[in-house]
Amino acid sequence: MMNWSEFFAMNGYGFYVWGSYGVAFLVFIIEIFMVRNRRKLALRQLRLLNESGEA
Amino acid sequence: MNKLSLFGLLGLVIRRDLLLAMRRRADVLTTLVFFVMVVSLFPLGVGPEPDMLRKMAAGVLWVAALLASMLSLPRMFSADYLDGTLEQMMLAPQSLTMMVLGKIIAHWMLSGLPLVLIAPVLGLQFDMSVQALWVLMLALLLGTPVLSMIGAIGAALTLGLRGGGVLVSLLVLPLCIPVLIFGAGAVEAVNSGMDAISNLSLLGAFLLFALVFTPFVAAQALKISME
Amino acid sequence: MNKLSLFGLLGLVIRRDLLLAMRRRADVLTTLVFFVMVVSLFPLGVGPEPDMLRKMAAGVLWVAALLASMLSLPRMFSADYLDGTLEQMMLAPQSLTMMVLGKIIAHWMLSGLPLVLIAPVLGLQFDMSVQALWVLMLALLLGTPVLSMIGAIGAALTLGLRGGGVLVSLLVLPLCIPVLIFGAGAVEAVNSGMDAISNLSLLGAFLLFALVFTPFVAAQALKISME
Amino acid sequence: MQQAFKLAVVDLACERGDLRLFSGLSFELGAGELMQVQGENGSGKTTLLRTLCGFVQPVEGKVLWSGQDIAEWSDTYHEQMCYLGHLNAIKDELSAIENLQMSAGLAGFSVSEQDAIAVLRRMGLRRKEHLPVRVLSQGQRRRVALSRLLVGDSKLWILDEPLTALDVGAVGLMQELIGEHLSNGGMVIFTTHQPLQVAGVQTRQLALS
Amino acid sequence: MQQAFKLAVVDLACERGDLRLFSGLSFELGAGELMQVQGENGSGKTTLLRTLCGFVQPVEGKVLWSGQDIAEWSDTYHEQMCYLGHLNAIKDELSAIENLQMSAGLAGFSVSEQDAIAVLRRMGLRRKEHLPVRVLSQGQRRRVALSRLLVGDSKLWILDEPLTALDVGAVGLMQELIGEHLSNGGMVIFTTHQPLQVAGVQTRQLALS
Amino acid sequence: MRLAINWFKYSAPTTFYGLAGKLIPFFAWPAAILFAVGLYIGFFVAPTDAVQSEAYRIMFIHVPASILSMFIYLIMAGYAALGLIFKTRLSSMMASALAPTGALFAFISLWTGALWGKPMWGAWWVWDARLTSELILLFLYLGFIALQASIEDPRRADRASALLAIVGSVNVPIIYYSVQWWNTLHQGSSIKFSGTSMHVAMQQSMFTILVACWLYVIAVVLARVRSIILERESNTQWVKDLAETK
Ligand code: HEM
Ligand SMILES: Nc1ncnc2c1ncn2[C@@H]1O[C@H](COP(=O)(O)OP(=O)(O)OP(=O)(O)O)[C@@H](O)[C@H]1O
Ligand SMILES: Nc1ncnc2c1ncn2[C@@H]1O[C@H](COP(=O)(O)OP(=O)(O)OP(=O)(O)O)[C@@H](O)[C@H]1O
Ligand SMILES: [Mg+2]
Ligand SMILES: [Mg+2]
Repeated sequence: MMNWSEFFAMNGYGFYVWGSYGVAFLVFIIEIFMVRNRRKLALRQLRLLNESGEA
Repeated sequence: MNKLSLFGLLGLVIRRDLLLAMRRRADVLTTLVFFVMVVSLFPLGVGPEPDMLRKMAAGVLWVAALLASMLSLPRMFSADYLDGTLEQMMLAPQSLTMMVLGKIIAHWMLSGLPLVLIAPVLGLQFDMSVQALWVLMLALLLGTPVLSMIGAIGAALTLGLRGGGVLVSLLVLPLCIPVLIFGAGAVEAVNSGMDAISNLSLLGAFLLFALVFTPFVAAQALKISME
Repeated sequence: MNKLSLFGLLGLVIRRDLLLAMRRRADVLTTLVFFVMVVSLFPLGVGPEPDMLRKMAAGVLWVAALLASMLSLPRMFSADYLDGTLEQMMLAPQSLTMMVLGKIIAHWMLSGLPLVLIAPVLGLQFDMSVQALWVLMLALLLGTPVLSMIGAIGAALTLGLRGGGVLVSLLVLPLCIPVLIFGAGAVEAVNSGMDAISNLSLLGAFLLFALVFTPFVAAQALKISME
Repeated sequence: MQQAFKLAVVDLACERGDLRLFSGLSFELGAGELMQVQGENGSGKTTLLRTLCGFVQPVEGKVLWSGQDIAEWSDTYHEQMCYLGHLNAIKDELSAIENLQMSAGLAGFSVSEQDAIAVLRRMGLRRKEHLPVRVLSQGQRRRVALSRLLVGDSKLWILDEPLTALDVGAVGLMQELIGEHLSNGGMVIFTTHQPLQVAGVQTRQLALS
Repeated sequence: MQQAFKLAVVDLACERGDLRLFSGLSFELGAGELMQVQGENGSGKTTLLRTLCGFVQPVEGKVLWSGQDIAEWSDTYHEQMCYLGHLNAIKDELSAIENLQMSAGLAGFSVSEQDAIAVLRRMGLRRKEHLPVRVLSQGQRRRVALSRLLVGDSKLWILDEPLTALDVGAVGLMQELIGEHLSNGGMVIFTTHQPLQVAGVQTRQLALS
Repeated sequence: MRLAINWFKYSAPTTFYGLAGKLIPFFAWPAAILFAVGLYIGFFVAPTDAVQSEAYRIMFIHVPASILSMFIYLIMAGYAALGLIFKTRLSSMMASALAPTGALFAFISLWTGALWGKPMWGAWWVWDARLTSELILLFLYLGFIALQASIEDPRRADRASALLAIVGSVNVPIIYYSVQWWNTLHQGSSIKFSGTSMHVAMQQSMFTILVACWLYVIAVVLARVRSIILERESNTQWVKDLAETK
């Protein structure tokens, strides 16, 4: 088996490799979060409209 | 009451825009002064070494020309839009494309041509060689109309929008990059002892290409914006 | 219904402008993108040699910051002017100067601060040293508020005038030149192994001076424009 | 020409933003007819007129001119109509004559200076012909805009609030001009919040709820 | 307080451009009084109201508030007056509540959310309080602007065409509000092209030629 | 189960909304799994590169992101053109749903490229043709998004930004070649990726992640287009009748 700290060090390139993957997946997660949030906002707006429309 | 030909219309639109600009005065000068100012700011920001200045001269002049032509873009259609003349233009049985071409030509004569003429003077400030100055003028002469044409599309798309000025630059600047590269490239080529023909003929090709397509696209953009 | 203190008012104006900007979104980003774009245009014009780019980096970044902050100026008061809010501000028993200060701070937070934060990234593109990057950030941090403040006077004077965009640049650019010179000078000083303290402290002095006088002058300019 | 000029609106529906302004609107307008569009503020009058001009694309239905859809045959249509909107479409920097010549030019024909002066005098602008429009009063500016109707030979006039800013005399003149136009076989569709009567012509009403 | 609130205009003259709009204008307005400014378009009504606010400097004469020239004592004056112009001074992006709170804040005092909601409901904007003003109709937007009169405790209301875009119900409400304001010792000066009557109060007329 | 699907039916937002909702999991889960598989191969199976040591592993995310950023622009422009020409609302909505994701991949390409460049070239950034055109591509995305954000009326926003996307897609090749030419005029491209012949595992990893990225893009875009449909059609009855909005 390999040594984990060696694995994370990436032979001295750890910062670059993990910086790449970290930011890439962080950005994916942020996007997923933003898409969720947009849906939530749209639904809230619709609910508001429905309420004010029924009045 | 006799009908106008298509070229009569083109002439009318150009004459009209020039007349309006003359009555307004300040508009004509400001683009020019902005250009001179941006170019002169550089030595202040970068420092006075002549070698470096000579090397960057063409690039700086081209970027300044790009920015100056960008800055005057929002005015291309907005006055006509605000006072309703643009509506009337769109109702004209004549081709809107032709009118847009007329407005583009007028815009170039007011914001591009003065730059072409003043550029050699500024080039001298940067200690450019005479041959390079000629190529610079020629490149600007071929390139600035393309900037006006691509700019017309951006101006038409952002008509009446909030924050128009910065937005139009955002849309148009990336599209203008080839002109910048080949325009500055022509001068660099001369400086490094090569021949500027290939750059200049590419600029000429852009010009022809833009001349054929952009007025039509800008007219479509105007139609979209007027809805 | 309790009265607001003078600083409460300042906070309110800042919060209000930031809130409006957040609701509009695009406005905030466009200045930033414009800045990034102008900076990226230069290498395209001048050529990719790292040595030369490194030398001109500070100048280019400062000129771009100046232009970006200039382009967003017309928006500082014009929305409030067009919808009548500015009239109401002038009727407030509170000090108009304080409100103008609030608007200046908000403008800086939206158009200056992002530039300060992104500048190091662009500096890296020009291969600047880490130490130079720090000084660049510090200089921008001291200098961009001065640009917003001087700009506020220009924006107030040209309120509601035709061709505002170019006009305001004409008025404001010459006044901003000292900031440009000392701002770019600070970075050059570091690059040539000297010490940037004197440049930075001059910028600091400008900032203090501008902070004391410009809000008042801009408020007066607003009063003149509103007549 | 085998077919007389006629404006026909078939089952028209318009939306602005999220709002359905009107739908199922149909009417015909023939030579010599006058139609007033009525409705409260925001009911869609301006939108209707702009749809008739082709600025606004209707979501349903179509507008026909002499039996042809204006979306496809816009050139002949635009040659035969004249639109006057909320905005005057005049340039502050130019004189009344120059303005008139320019707007005629943009519409595709040229007008001599004498003709322009004659038309402007008819509109009550004697002695103002050479002044820059900037110094004219609001009503006089509107008159300059209206004089565009008198050069050219459009069949269909589309007028959005033509009486704005006009004084009593000018309103009378407009009624007279519309009467003449109708008796020459023209047709007019307009909106206004003021009363407008043309002698000898029955005004058709179109109400938008 | 030794002196009651009173607005006094002494020998006022105003010019715009080259044009002398009015001169030698004098009047006084005391507590509980209502004044309408009349005149054709362009006769100078808006100019007069803006002079009263201090936006426009008169070429002759002065405006006094409680005996003090407003050009010199503007702070106390501005604290005690409220101006509503042609423009609504509301932000499309904000909700009605936020708009009301912001404009109160700019006038120098803070308003709680409950108070804001109460005022907006009084103005007939129930259920619209949280929507961005952009989606409201023209009349509703005007109501948001007018609700500014009800927060704060200004003595003098200066209203330029307050009834623009309002429907019949809202006009009635405005008459009621003005009546209340007058009976609390306030004073109102306004322009309008529509009829506006307040029960039990005689409207003073000021005609500009 | 009926095999002949009525495609026209699904080009209407009404039916597409429900369809998209059902499809999302079928793309999202495989995306997650393929990411995991691809990363496993990339980090544990693929051997260390002789020239670049471990840094080359950035490639597994960098290359897919670069490729996608360019493809998404083309797809976006295609949808926008469809919407402009045939006035199909859904196409325009798809275009505006694709733009943020495209910009995001352009950003990832730039970011990972920069982090790769520092150890390989000693500089975070060089003004190389490919890098510069990727940067310009990001600007084109941002312009599209900014234009759409600043137009209130969604129909006008769709049409205006469609025109921009089309003009942009004509310009992209011009920009690409001009930048390349600009660069090579001055100096031979001294900086090139030392193309060691790729190990099979490297290819597998990169390909797996590429597919995963595609699936991710589809899932995210479908989710976003659902929100856009809700926003745009908020006044229609079918949206009001949706269970979610109650
Ligand atoms: C900010 C910096 C960078 C940017 C913007 C960038 C951009 C791109 C783009 C757009 C592509 C796709 C090209 C295509 O599919 O035709 C690509 C592919 C690639 N890049 Fe980068 N890159 C950067 C840095 C680097 C670095 C530093 C390396 C390695 C030392 C590298 C190695 C590669 C490789 C191996 C490919 C795929 C192979 C190929 O298509 O030729 N890139 N990059
Ligand atoms: N871009 C838009 N987005 C949303 N709503 C809009 C848009 N443009 C117009 N509207 C709405 O459409 C309606 C119709 O406007 P229109 O100008 O046709 O009214 P009108 O009958 O001419 O009114 P007026 O008598 O005031 O001139 C208004 O309620 C307006 O708020
Ligand atoms: N800056 C200026 N230069 C020249 N003339 C001006 C200027 N500003 C206003 N005027 C003129 O002053 C006159 C008075 O305008 P004002 O707005 O006060 O009229 P009003 O009575 O309010 O009209 P309305 O009923 O249309 O609101 C107008 O004839 C206008 O043309
Ligand atoms: Mg209307
Ligand atoms: Mg008025």
